[in-house]
Amino acid sequence: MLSLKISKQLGQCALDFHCDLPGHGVIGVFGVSGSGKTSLINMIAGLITPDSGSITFAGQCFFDGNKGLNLAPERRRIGYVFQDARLFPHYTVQGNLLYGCPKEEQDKLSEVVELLGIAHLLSRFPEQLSGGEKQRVAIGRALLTQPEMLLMDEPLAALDQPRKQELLPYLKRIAKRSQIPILYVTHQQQELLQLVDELLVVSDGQVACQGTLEEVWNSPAMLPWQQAEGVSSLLLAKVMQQDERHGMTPLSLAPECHLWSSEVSLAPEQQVRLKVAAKDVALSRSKPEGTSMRNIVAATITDIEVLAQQQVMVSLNLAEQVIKAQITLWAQQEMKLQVGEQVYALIKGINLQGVAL
Amino acid sequence: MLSLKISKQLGQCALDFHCDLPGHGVIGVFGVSGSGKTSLINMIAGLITPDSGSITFAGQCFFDGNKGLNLAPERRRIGYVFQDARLFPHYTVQGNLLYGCPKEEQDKLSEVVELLGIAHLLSRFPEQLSGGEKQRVAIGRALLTQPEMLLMDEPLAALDQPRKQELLPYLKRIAKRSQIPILYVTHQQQELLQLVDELLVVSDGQVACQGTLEEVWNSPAMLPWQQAEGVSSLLLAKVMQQDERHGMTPLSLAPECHLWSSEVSLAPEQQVRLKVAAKDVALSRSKPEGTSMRNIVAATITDIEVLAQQQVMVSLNLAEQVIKAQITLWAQQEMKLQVGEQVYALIKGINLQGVAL
Amino acid sequence: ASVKVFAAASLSPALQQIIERYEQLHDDDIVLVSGASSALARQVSQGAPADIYVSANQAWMQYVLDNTAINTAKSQPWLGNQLVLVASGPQQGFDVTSVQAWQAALQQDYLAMADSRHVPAGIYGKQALSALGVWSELAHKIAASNNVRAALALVERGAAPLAVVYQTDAEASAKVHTLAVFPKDSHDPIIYPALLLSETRASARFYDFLWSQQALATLSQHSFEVFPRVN
Amino acid sequence: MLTDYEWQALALSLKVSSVAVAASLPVGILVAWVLAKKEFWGKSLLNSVVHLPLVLPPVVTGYLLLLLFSRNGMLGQPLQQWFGLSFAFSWQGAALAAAVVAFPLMVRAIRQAFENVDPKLEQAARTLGASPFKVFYTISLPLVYPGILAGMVLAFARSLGEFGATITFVSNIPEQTQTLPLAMFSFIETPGAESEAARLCIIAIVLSITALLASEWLLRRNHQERR
Amino acid sequence: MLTDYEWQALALSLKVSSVAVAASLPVGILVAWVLAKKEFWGKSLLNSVVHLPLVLPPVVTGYLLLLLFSRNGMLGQPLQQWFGLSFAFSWQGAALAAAVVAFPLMVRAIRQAFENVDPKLEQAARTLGASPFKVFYTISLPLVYPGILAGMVLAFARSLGEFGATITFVSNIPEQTQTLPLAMFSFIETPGAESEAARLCIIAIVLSITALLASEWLLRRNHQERR
Ligand SMILES: Nc1ncnc2c1ncn2[C@@H]1O[C@H](COP(=O)(O)OP(=O)(O)OP(=O)(O)O)[C@@H](O)[C@H]1O
Ligand SMILES: Nc1ncnc2c1ncn2[C@@H]1O[C@H](COP(=O)(O)OP(=O)(O)OP(=O)(O)O)[C@@H](O)[C@H]1O
Ligand code: MOO
Ligand SMILES: [Mg+2]
Ligand SMILES: [Mg+2]
Repeated sequence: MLSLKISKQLGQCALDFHCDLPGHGVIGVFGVSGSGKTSLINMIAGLITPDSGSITFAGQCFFDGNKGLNLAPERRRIGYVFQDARLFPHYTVQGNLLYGCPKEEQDKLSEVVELLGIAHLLSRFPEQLSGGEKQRVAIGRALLTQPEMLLMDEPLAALDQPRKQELLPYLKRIAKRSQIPILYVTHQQQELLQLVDELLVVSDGQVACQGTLEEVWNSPAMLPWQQAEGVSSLLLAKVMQQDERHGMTPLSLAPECHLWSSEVSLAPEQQVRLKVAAKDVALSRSKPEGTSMRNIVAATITDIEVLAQQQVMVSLNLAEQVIKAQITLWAQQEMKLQVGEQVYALIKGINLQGVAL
Repeated sequence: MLSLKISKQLGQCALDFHCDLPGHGVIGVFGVSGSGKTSLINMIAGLITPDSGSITFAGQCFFDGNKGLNLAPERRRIGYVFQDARLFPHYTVQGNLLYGCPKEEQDKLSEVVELLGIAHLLSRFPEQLSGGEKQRVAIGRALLTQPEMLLMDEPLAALDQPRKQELLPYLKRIAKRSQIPILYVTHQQQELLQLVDELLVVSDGQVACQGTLEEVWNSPAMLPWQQAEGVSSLLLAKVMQQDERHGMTPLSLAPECHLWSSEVSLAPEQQVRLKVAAKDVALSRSKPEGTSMRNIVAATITDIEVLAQQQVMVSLNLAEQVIKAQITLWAQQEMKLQVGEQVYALIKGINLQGVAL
Repeated sequence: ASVKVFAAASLSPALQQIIERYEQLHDDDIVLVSGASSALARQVSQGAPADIYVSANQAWMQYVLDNTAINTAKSQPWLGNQLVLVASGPQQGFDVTSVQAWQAALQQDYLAMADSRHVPAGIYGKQALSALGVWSELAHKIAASNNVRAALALVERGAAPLAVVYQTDAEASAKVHTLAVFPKDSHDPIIYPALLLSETRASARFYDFLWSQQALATLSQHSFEVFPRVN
Repeated sequence: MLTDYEWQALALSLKVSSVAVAASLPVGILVAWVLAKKEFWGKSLLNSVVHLPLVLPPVVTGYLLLLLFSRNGMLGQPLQQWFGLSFAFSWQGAALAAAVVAFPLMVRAIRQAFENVDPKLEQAARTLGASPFKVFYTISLPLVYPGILAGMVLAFARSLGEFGATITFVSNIPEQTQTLPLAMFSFIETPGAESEAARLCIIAIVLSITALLASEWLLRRNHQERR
Repeated sequence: MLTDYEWQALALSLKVSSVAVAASLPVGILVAWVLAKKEFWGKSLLNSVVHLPLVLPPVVTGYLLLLLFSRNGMLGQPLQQWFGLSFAFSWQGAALAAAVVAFPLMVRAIRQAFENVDPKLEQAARTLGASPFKVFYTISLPLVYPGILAGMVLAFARSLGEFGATITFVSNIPEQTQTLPLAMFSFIETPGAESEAARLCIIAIVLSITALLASEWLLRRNHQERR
């Protein structure tokens, strides 16, 4: 458990964080640029000293303004992965990896090297690495210090799209295997979906919202992003047995209610997270026949909200989860949709990609 | 007209460009990282000297290896916007803007300042600007030299998503008003769609493909990106009169064949470009009734290609243009789709955003 | 054994020859340290490992005697010298007592001389010029050097037309000509006292050698006047 | 507070050092720029020559200056004839000696600053239509300002302390060439004048510390101006 | 090729300069680090004190050294009594004089290098569990290696040329304290010995150019190693 109760004045910007974070899992820290994410984790790491308050982690006090206690960064047992890899240019990859690694733990090297796929790089110097490779080494270096918490400050932000794709699986692997809590700073929805369990939204130097990803997703704190990238719903589902004939996988929202996904790599019985873009959901009064759409499910309208640009957001109750459909005002008027009515939601199976938890 | 016929050895990488580019409009230069895009425009700008060959622009010879001719960068009358804005830290914004501006043209300052919305920044120093503001100043600075060609090397790449969105309209404005050719380097599809007329795909230091954006879009040269970001079709359409009742805009592909778009800002009679993601197109044997989908158009199947992961790509002829639908193998088998048959393509109006040319 | 001789700069060519001679005859290793008498005096007083000190005037010798607990009797006058005026080119009949002559010779230029505040050659020079009644006219025309050799170099290089140096220096340099010899009574007698500082046998042996026949021959070659050994 | 004598030496030292720095600055900037930005045959040689006055004992430097610039010297004669310039026994000569001795320090500081100027900015200026010369004086030069300032202060300090080359080249003439160090030296060597020497020493120290602090202040102001 | 006399002076100069550089290096690194990375009351003062030997005429520096380290001096007496160390009139003294005079140059070069070390790397090392001390010697120090090298060469060159402080502090004793510059001086002062002086001058120049070139080569090698 990480308890924060800290305030700090940074130039014009007043930071004031009060929150308790779980002692396990991946905790996303999300917020616009300049909201104080980096400052927050720098205070946790001990690289910035708060003006007052306290930081306690797993029973150990890192900082206490009243007692004048301030543990040095190197004694907090925290691994920190920076946005810029910050590899030491005068050490080889292996030297970097082992920099903070206690002698007796050096046999873990091969494990981490394999986990991150950097065996072939060990004797190179950082100058000879691509951005993605550098970042992998930086992650390995932090892991090898046997930290009790991992802080990652937008570890993918400096990479271009292909490199991001290349690195994400490694992060997922680490998130899954990790025994220690990971604070993961990002402002990419994609990364949140794939990695995060708990989410902390930071805004103007304060905690704007905190909770599980699904809880926070639909909260007002996320509105700015929903507007920018398009509204979406997050559904939790369980993977069922793949259909052998056509290779699609049913994801069960409730008994007797499932959606077909074209994602094939999911193991049965797994919990998955489904992000459904509101623009990908069409509605129909009658059940259409002979279409290519694989998901035609009955749902109840719980809310209709008129948006700008002649558009309408329809919220539906689908097996007790919320799913949103963004349609034109014209369609809504023509179909005479009303709250409480039952309609069919149409979703192309191809647009449904489950993310394993 | 810009005629290139140059080769250059850069370390391990051999560059060899042969092409003629139009003397107007926005010419996209597209390619993976390391393919030689920056090197290409550096050679045009005169910042790198080719090993051999020639560069001729609008009748003027910039470089001729045989004649030993090599025009200095400052005499090529070329505006160059770099990925990193490269503002001069010791000049104010105004000083930066006027740096390369001939005395007699300084009255253009207010025009450019207004175009880029940087009037309130004039007396600041670059250190006090955000990334997006910096880049706008850099663009203004290049414009004010009264160049005869504009080179832009990923002008948005260093910005985060919100800043990108903020800057794109300015670029569009410049592209539209510009009397001079613009070479625009990017590896973002989004930017291509919005800005580019002609496209040059660069791969391994060579021109892999050249033509109008629509021509090149479906060519094999684009395959790597289509795979990464999802296959899509590009349609050319003409804007028709907006429907007053529901505010949607019909985009005409041919007489009697139009698609409804929820984009409202388009002026009638304008040519627009429509990017339709194959995943957003559903197919139906019969014409569905009472659905929220606004676009239900008859089209003829011209090709069916089975993809990996139990998916199928169906190409359709829609008023002599190609539109692609990506559906599940399961749906294709159940619907027994065959080449030559007529089906209905279903597209949510909300997913159709026309980009004005 | 090794003997360190701290001696005024103006002595160095002559002493070098004497040392070479001596080393042919004895096993001792003589190390010559030459510099301005003033600088050497200061060093010796601060404990420099000198076995013998030779000053170009009595004043700096006294300074050393005052600052070390050495018996005054260990110091003896050794050599005498003369003060001369040199120029870079041959000229004739320079009247050192005539202000006009000085002005004509110097014009806008300077008279090179060792620093009259501390360097013996400069101290003698100032005395001589004062006695001849031209100091007040020349005081602001003096280019002061660190030692007498540097003043000589200025004339050798043509930087200054005239310099006040020792006769021995004038004769050692092929590039200067002696214009005039200052009257002996215009300044304190130029006496180089030699001081035996250490008790070692080798030091005493070389100290004695300074008055030897071989040494005297060399010294007179260099135009030094030699005072007889007192004890 | 200060005696006439001290004022004289102080004023002279200031004049000599300032002129030395001011006169050598353009050459220093040029040489530093060439060393930082150009590749040419003999660059190592030029670099070594620039460093020579650092390595050579100042007395030797002064002696070489004397050989070159005295009335019969290789350079002294033509300079005297054609420009009426005479360095011998004048404060100009002291300034020349100071400039030569301080030159390597000045060049090193400025060179380092030039090496840190981002060539990308210079490239950008070229694409904006600036000739190499305009790039130099509108971009490179203002950006090395801190380095130039550092070089100037260093050279000024070194000039203030210059002794060996000065006394050898232009001798010790009150009001003309007797700068603070030369006056100090005379006093040190004169028995009983230690306190005068100490006073001069303190003046020299105060002066150079002032120069150091002034340069730090200028640098800070330059930096703040841009935020 | 070289006479005994020249060998002696050369060997002595090398010994004195090397020892001066080697002995002052640890202090130089420490002072440079403090000046570059720490903020404290009196920092400007420390900086000024470090620069003093640059500003003071070497002769005065030598004189002050003599006052402090002579047999009766404030430091000379206890050093002699307790450690049997005697600087006055010995080659150790020459090394001390050279070290003091070259110190500001060494510190400046190293300080600048420390200022250029990215504090982000040092922070990263802290988060990897390194104590400030470990950070210093595993990260900061190796990264300022080029600056240290530059500082060493500069100090070495300055030591090779050191004259005023040496002759004042330890006199000009052949085989003991007569380094190349002092030997050169003696010859210059001897009428007719110009050619000997010139030979020594050339030896000094060759020596220091060799040092400069060697440092450039070392730097280049260090840089290439990492690619
Ligand atoms: N040393 C400082 N002095 C003054 N202001 C600072 C300092 N460090 C940070 N700030 C300000 O504090 C605020 C929070 O900065 P912080 O770097 O924590 O934001 P962030 O959320 O990490 O942003 P980004 O997404 O851009 O990394 C910003 O407004 C920033 O300008
Ligand atoms: N100075 C150089 N020396 C050696 N190789 C170079 C040099 N400059 C570029 N290269 C190589 O030339 C190739 C093309 O580089 P270039 O910068 O033109 O690519 P790019 O297409 O602009 O890439 P990006 O999208 O990353 O900007 C790369 O493989 C690069 O490593
Ligand atoms: O020989 Mo001296 O001590 O320069 O007058
Ligand atoms: Mg941040
Ligand atoms: Mg590029």
